[in-house]
Amino acid sequence: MVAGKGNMAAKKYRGEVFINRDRCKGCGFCVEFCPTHVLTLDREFNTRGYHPPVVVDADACTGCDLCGLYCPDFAIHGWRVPVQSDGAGE
Amino acid sequence: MVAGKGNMAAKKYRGEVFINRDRCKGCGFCVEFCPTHVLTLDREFNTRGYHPPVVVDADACTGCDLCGLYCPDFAIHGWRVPVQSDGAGE
Amino acid sequence: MKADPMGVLVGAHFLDGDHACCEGALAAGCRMVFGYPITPSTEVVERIARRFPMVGGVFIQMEDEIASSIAIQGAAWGGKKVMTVTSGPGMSLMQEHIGFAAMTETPCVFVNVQRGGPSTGLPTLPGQADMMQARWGSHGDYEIIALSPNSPQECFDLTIVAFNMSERYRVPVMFMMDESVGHMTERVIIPESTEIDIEPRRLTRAQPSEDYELYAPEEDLVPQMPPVGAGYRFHVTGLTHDEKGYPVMNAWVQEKLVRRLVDKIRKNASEIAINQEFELEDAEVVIVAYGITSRVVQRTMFLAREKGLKVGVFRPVVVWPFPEDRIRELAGRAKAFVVPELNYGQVYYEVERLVAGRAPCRLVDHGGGALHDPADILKVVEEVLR
Amino acid sequence: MKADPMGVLVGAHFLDGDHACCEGALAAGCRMVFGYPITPSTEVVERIARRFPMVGGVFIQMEDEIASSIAIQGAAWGGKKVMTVTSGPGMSLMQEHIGFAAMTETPCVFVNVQRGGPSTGLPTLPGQADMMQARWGSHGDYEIIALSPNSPQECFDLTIVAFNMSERYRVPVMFMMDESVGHMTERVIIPESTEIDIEPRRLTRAQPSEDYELYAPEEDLVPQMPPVGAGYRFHVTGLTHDEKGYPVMNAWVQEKLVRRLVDKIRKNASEIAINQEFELEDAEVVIVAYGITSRVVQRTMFLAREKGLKVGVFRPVVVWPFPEDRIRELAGRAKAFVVPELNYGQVYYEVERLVAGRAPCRLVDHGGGALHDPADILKVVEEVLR
Amino acid sequence: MSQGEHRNPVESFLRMDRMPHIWCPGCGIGIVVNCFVRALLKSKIDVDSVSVVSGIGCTGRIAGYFKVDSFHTTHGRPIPFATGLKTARPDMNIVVLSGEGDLIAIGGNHFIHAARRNVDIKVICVNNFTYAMTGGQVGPTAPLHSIATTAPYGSHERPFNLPFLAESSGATYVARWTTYHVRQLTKAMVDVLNKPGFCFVEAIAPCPTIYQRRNRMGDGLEMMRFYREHSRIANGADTRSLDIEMGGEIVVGKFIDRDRPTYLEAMDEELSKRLGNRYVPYPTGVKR
Amino acid sequence: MSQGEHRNPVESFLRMDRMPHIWCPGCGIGIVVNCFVRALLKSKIDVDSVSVVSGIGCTGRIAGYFKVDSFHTTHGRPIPFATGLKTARPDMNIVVLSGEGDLIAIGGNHFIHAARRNVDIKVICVNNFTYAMTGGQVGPTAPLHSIATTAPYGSHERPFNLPFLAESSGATYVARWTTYHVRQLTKAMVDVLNKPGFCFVEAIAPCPTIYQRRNRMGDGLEMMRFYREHSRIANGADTRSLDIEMGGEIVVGKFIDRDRPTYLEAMDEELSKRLGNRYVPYPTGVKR
Amino acid sequence: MSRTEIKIGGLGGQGVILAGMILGRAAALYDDMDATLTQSFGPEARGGACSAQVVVNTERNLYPCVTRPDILVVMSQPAYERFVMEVKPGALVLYEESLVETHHLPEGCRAFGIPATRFAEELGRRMVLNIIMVGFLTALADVVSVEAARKAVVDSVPKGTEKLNLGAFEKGYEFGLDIKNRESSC
Amino acid sequence: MSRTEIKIGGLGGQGVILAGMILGRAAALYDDMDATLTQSFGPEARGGACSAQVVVNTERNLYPCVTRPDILVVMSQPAYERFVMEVKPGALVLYEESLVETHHLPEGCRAFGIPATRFAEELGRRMVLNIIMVGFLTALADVVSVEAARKAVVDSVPKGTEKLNLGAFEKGYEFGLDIKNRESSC
Ligand SMILES: Cc1ncc(C[n+]2csc(CCOP(=O)(O)OP(=O)(O)O)c2C)c(N)n1
Ligand SMILES: Cc1ncc(C[n+]2csc(CCOP(=O)(O)OP(=O)(O)O)c2C)c(N)n1
Ligand code: SF4
Ligand code: SF4
Ligand code: SF4
Ligand code: SF4
Ligand code: SF4
Ligand code: SF4
Ligand SMILES: [Mg+2]
Ligand SMILES: [Mg+2]
Repeated sequence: MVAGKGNMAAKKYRGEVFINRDRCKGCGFCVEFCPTHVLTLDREFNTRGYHPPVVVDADACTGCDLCGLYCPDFAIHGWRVPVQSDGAGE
Repeated sequence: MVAGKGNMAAKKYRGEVFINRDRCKGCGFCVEFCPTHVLTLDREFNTRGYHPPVVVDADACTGCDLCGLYCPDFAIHGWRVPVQSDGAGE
Repeated sequence: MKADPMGVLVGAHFLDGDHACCEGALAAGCRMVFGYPITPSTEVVERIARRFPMVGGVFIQMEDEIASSIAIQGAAWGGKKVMTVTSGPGMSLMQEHIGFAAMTETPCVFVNVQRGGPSTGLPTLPGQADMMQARWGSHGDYEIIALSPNSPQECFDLTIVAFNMSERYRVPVMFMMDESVGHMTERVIIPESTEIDIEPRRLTRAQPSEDYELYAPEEDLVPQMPPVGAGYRFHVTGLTHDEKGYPVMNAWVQEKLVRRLVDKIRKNASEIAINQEFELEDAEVVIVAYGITSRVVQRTMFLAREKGLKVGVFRPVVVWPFPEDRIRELAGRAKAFVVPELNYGQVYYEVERLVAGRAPCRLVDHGGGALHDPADILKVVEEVLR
Repeated sequence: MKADPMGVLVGAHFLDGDHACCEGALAAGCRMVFGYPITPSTEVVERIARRFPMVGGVFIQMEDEIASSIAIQGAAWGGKKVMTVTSGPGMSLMQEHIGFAAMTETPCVFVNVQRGGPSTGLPTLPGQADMMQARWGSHGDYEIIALSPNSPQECFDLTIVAFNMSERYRVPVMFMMDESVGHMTERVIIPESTEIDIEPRRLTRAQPSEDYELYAPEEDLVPQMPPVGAGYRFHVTGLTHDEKGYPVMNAWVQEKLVRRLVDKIRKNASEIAINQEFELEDAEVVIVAYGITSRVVQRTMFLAREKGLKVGVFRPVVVWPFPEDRIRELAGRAKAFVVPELNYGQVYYEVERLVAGRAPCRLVDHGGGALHDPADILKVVEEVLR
Repeated sequence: MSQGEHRNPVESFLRMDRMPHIWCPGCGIGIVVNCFVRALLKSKIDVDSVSVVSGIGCTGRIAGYFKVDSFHTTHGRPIPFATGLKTARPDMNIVVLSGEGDLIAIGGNHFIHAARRNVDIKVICVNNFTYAMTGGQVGPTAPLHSIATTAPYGSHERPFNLPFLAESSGATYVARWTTYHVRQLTKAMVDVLNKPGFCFVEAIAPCPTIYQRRNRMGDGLEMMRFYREHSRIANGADTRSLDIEMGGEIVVGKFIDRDRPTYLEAMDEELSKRLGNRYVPYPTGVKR
Repeated sequence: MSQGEHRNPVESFLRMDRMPHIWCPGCGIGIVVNCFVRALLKSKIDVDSVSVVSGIGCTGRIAGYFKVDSFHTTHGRPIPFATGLKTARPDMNIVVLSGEGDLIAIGGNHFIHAARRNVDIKVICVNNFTYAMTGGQVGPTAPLHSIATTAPYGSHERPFNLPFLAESSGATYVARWTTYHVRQLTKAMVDVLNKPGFCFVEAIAPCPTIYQRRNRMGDGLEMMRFYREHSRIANGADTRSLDIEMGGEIVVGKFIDRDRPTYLEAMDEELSKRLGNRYVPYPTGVKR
Repeated sequence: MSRTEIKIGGLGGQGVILAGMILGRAAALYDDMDATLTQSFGPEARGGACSAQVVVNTERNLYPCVTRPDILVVMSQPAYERFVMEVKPGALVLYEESLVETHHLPEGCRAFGIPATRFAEELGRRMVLNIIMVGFLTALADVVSVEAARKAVVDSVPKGTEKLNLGAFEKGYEFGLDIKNRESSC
Repeated sequence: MSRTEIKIGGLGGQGVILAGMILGRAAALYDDMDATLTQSFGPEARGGACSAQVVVNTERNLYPCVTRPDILVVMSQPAYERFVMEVKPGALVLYEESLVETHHLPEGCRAFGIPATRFAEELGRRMVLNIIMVGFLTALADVVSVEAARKAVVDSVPKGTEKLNLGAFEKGYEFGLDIKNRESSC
């Protein structure tokens, strides 16, 4: 639904994060514990009446999946994608 | 039934020991743990078929009641009796 | 004896059955409760925990139900009026100690707020399937008393009765609530303490002596109880014992003891009995129902009477000992018996036994998790009348 | 399936009932036992502990009966045939897990070597007062199977039957011995393994899949069981559950599940039944007796016949489910029923219910601690014939 | 989008048809589930050889969500159930996941005895300092002075120090982490999946709805921040020193990691020695 | 003769009408009774304020012989019974005397929780390394390799170290003596009668009929000599170091003696603080 | 009519049970009626759907269940969906108008909305939503007297919040009276 | 006579149960009779009085209890006192003569003593007393065959002690035969 793509120009991987908005219960763990501050809580409600996270700094995502580890509702997770060779210096 | 009187000339007390022969189950604890070796096991059986202790050295009894503490069948105990003033040097 | 005013929350309240049970216990003089939380009974002890410090009582949440069920008995021998509170799974764990209480004649109350079973079942929904367990759950022969309230007001009133009976007969009394009564809120009137009769501990009139007989029964087969720490130097054991309380391992002492334990309830059954009867005068069909179901069937009776069917309701408030004589009497005049229960047949078997073929008996079973639809019971009533 | 020869101690032996029960379990394929010592059942597990290491079995003495009664269920789901062994006080502690086994349909055998009760009672003397507990001891509605042997040979034979029934119906089976049978030594013939029929685990024929239904019943209402660790990824819970095994908290799923749990025994009752009948053809008085008492009454019958009294014996070997139909039939022709039990009335009530007033029923009660005097039973027989 | 294809790794381990789960917003139990899934992935264990056994409680619901052969037993009894299962299937990896009320209050006896026997099961205890499922009664780890429905004026019972109890009972591995320490918690789970014997991991977790609300400790996030700020890692610390006070420091770490023969190994050794070839050997455990 | 007049002091504390007792020749339980009587005498406690609570077992029979208000409860449950009794009668001195199978196997959970709560009861555990009453099954303290009817080829279970378990659970006083150490055992009993809180004394005792016969360890006397020769007094020793091995050294002594508020004291303090004068105070204990 | 069945539905946390409690208490303690409050519990109910049922009766209320509500009060859409089909013909349906959309209303029902969330926010506390609904019901349904309801509100809310809650009650009550007057005047 | 009731009494530790076991096993396994052994257990029985009952029957032995022994074997005075009044008229009473004094013998009983303790001591092991009594009984009572009894002794005693025990058996058996011969010759 919403995804951020971290730009890790200098590295071999970039991060991606996936948010399942309607599964979220708005606890804010992902936002708080994302080491690179990729996320913030949305002002809008999801269908269950919670404020899910949204990506505010996709490029910062390292794909560390800490958000996934912290999310008690399995509503978010991050992963790494190998950076395409052409991506360097983009 | 059988009693020994410890001679403790130099002390203020002498020991006495009392054996309830028929209550005894012949474990030998009293004999073994009497510090002054007052007792030995009788060769005769008591009415329940056990060898109860007998006093062999009444004078040695200090009335310490260790036999009483050790006897699991409450069949023996020792105590102290004040020595009569006339007893000294007897 | 009258109730201690300190524990009596005089007035009209809007309380659920669990809370009313707590207030009943307080009014009855209960000042010591050991328990372990379990839905749907927890509210009883939660209220106890709030109320007790203000009335000189002590509540301890134990490590499990087994501990609770024996700790109350220690406290009972310590002179306190006691209860424990649980639901089916906890009740199953307490069975060994129900036998111990019966054998040692320890007055105590076991509150069971029944939920759907078996096993973990339906923790938050009602059932009435622990009735036979209440009577037979522990090994060996014994008798208990079991009451079954059908409203918060009765949760209050009958809790007092439960305590009184446990003291009077020195038996464990099973207070058989269910989730729907426990979680139902209604007006509960708590009278002045001076209007509440309390059965005091049957304290011994004997003096301490070498020959003191702990279990010498009085005429009604119930022995008096000594205070602890007062020099009686009594011995209490769950082994078969003589009247001194000493263990004796043979069939004669067993017969004397256990026969008395069952007879003190069986022979006093008519005194223990509490029943309610509704429109039985002309009833052709007798609906036998207890606890919450005794309210559901009121609707059935109403619907039936509207249709001109002569239906009455017999409600044992004290379910154990079962009102055998009254059922036998009714069997002589009714055309049929209908027994709705939130189970697959428990008290029904007792009714069937006592009716002894003199009229057809029909069970209206229900697995629990909800109450009967009064119309379903009506259908069976109509069938038996056909 | 035939028995594994490794566990079968072929030959003629002079064994007591406890030891014979152990050998029966071995022959039945039991290779995992969890238990906790208690008189008079301990000899069963003591022999198990000696025998198991030589047959690839594991016995663990647990910390208590509660642990034993649930550990066997873990092992049962792990694919083993299992039992636990205890006596009254231990049985009372196991009640919660009897309900769990019933609810989760876990095949397992509970051996209860009954002693005098209630409570600690008479640890070394016989009783038959845990019969109603066997049926009703756990909270909620459920059905079990209970067998009651009357000799060491039957302790062997019927233990095998107990295991087979537990596998066939996926229920906890209560093996209701008593102290006198347990400690009585007689000849026990153990046949060749090829002569011993063993009910294999009802293993599922379904393949692992997302839609796998753990509790889809077969025609006889019993579901098949999956092996653990094989990819079925099933879920077992003591909560009310649907056919997938998932918890669902409502009255409909409850009705569907618990109705099936009771019906799989009730509707298969005639297949489960094992009875013995002695001289019932012309009997005017039917003595109904089970377990050790069924041997005591043989003497009564002999004495009665000597006096010309037409007395026969009906013995339910499977006591639960109770042979309702047969008792009803007999009620049509007998003049009276006499029910001696080592208790103050348990199975008697069932007989009375089923006879339904068609003939007088008399209980010959006995507190336990010894066996009936056959003459006392005869006296009652003579009374009812008067 | 590529992310659509990348499934959350937990999903293959959970019964997604049962979602949403019953746990409240900010509840820590889901984090424990996350860590356990990652530990399974890291340890490369065949999932079908893993079975999860739970008791009754909010935590006890884990068994119902985990898509392995899973057992939701009775309150307090997952350990003896697991003992039976493990003994029947020594080749499987049996993990007990349950709450502190379940494992240490009503189940305390099984806990100490299974540890003593060194039964080869892994016990992960979610400690949220209360009986959450039943609405917040006082539990065996409830800090002194904490409020509970059955301790409405503050608990006056000394709580257990679980690592100390586990050590004294004989556990071969003892660790404590909070749900803030997701990496370490995962690592501890990998450790125990690979270690024979009775292993114990205490996972301290927020319960905003029940414990925290009653004790005015804010929501889940506030508690997670508290963990971050008030826990101290002290691997190898003396378990005697691990008491937890209301609002006080939480010492976390791996405290015990020792080798002892498992129950079945010890049995095998004893019987082989005493019975020689009369003994029909029984398998002793997982190939690790 | 004067000795005729001097009654054995135990006699006034025992139900002599129930003698002879059931204990075998050389059984250690009688020694524990002796020590307890002397401790009562020494501590000058009013006997009527003392109640003895036992479970089931050979040791459990003590309650039936002791001429005080005495309770022979169910197997494993003397501690919670005593908790109830003590709570109802805080002014009384409640002593639990029972076997290690009773207190630590089936009763283990009550043991650790009562210790945790610091219930003001005195627990004297006769440890004879077996379930004697039922004929010698393996118990929670049975040494590795010892023979029992349910461990006929030798026990392979690690036994508990009871003082360590007691300490980790929270006991305020922990000691271990053998029945050889009659003076020290008596002293320990005097100590605990005078000390508030959950106090634990392990009394190691011979069981010649069952344990020793099965393990070819000779009669009671031989075992008493063994205690004399193989025990080492180490007051204050780390409870971790107190494992007992078959035929090995037995470390005895007083290991823990610390002060903690009892259950009722802690309750009283908490409720007074929180409720002020709405609180109706409950008595907290014995005047010591 | 001697027996009135009321059902209140909403989400956990909205104070559904408390609303039922106030109605029941008003009837049982101050209007001298018989009242029975039942509720749907459930561990599954954490934060989920939740309902309270009140039966008010001029006589002893024997049958305790609500089967066909005379009055339905809903504070969430799922509660509306779930319960609206159960109501009696001609039932009164009261709903929070920003949270509930009343499609498929059974014929003959009288349905009235109230912007209770907005009112609550105006009063500074969202959590008084339920009390506003109680006031609204008191005005529109002839089931409890307004005096009784006021007393019951005071009894039932936490100490110190009586004023706030009474204000909320009046807000709902007045809004209800307005509707009532409009209804009767047309 | 198809049914014979035997009671063996003595002290715990004298091997009373083992004696019963041997008789029962002989009858049940080697003489093709039915045999039922029952025993008096008891925690109270540690070292106290103790008894074994054997019913031997040519048919299926339904009623398992010994109520009126045909044969009483006693190895202690208390056992004698306790059990002698129960025996059938004309019963056979066998006793260890240094341990039991047979006063008040019921009329019609045939009683025979044997110095089994002395014999046992001569054989070097006091504990074979019970086996001697079994031999004695085998000779004097027509209940089990001597071959069956010998086999049962071998089956029932600890490995390695067969010879000793068989010797003890023969000792008792011969002593019994002597008496029998003397009896029948007079
Ligand atoms: C025998 C029994 N007693 C009590 C209960 C009620 N019960 C269910 S869960 C629970 C407490 C759970 O606490 P914990 O284990 O800490 O789990 P949490 O909910 O905190 O995760 C209790 C007491 C029960 N189900 N069964
Ligand atoms: C519930 C229950 N389970 C088992 C028993 C059987 N039982 C009686 S005493 C005992 C063991 C006693 O061992 P211990 O406490 O060590 O006492 P000891 O006899 O060694 O002094 C057992 C298992 C019982 N009475 N009740
Ligand atoms: S994967 Fe890591 S960096 Fe990316 S959003 Fe999640 S926590 Fe932040
Ligand atoms: S951690 Fe999960 S539930 Fe919490 S805010 Fe983030 S996505 Fe939502
Ligand atoms: S009193 Fe002391 S000295 Fe005297 S006999 Fe006894 S032990 Fe020996
Ligand atoms: S200690 Fe007692 S029982 Fe043992 S020999 Fe001495 S007197 Fe006898
Ligand atoms: S009550 Fe507590 S533990 Fe239970 S789900 Fe909610 S937050 Fe989690
Ligand atoms: S069996 Fe052991 S513990 Fe029991 S009385 Fe005999 S020696 Fe003592
Ligand atoms: Mg918890
Ligand atoms: Mg012991």
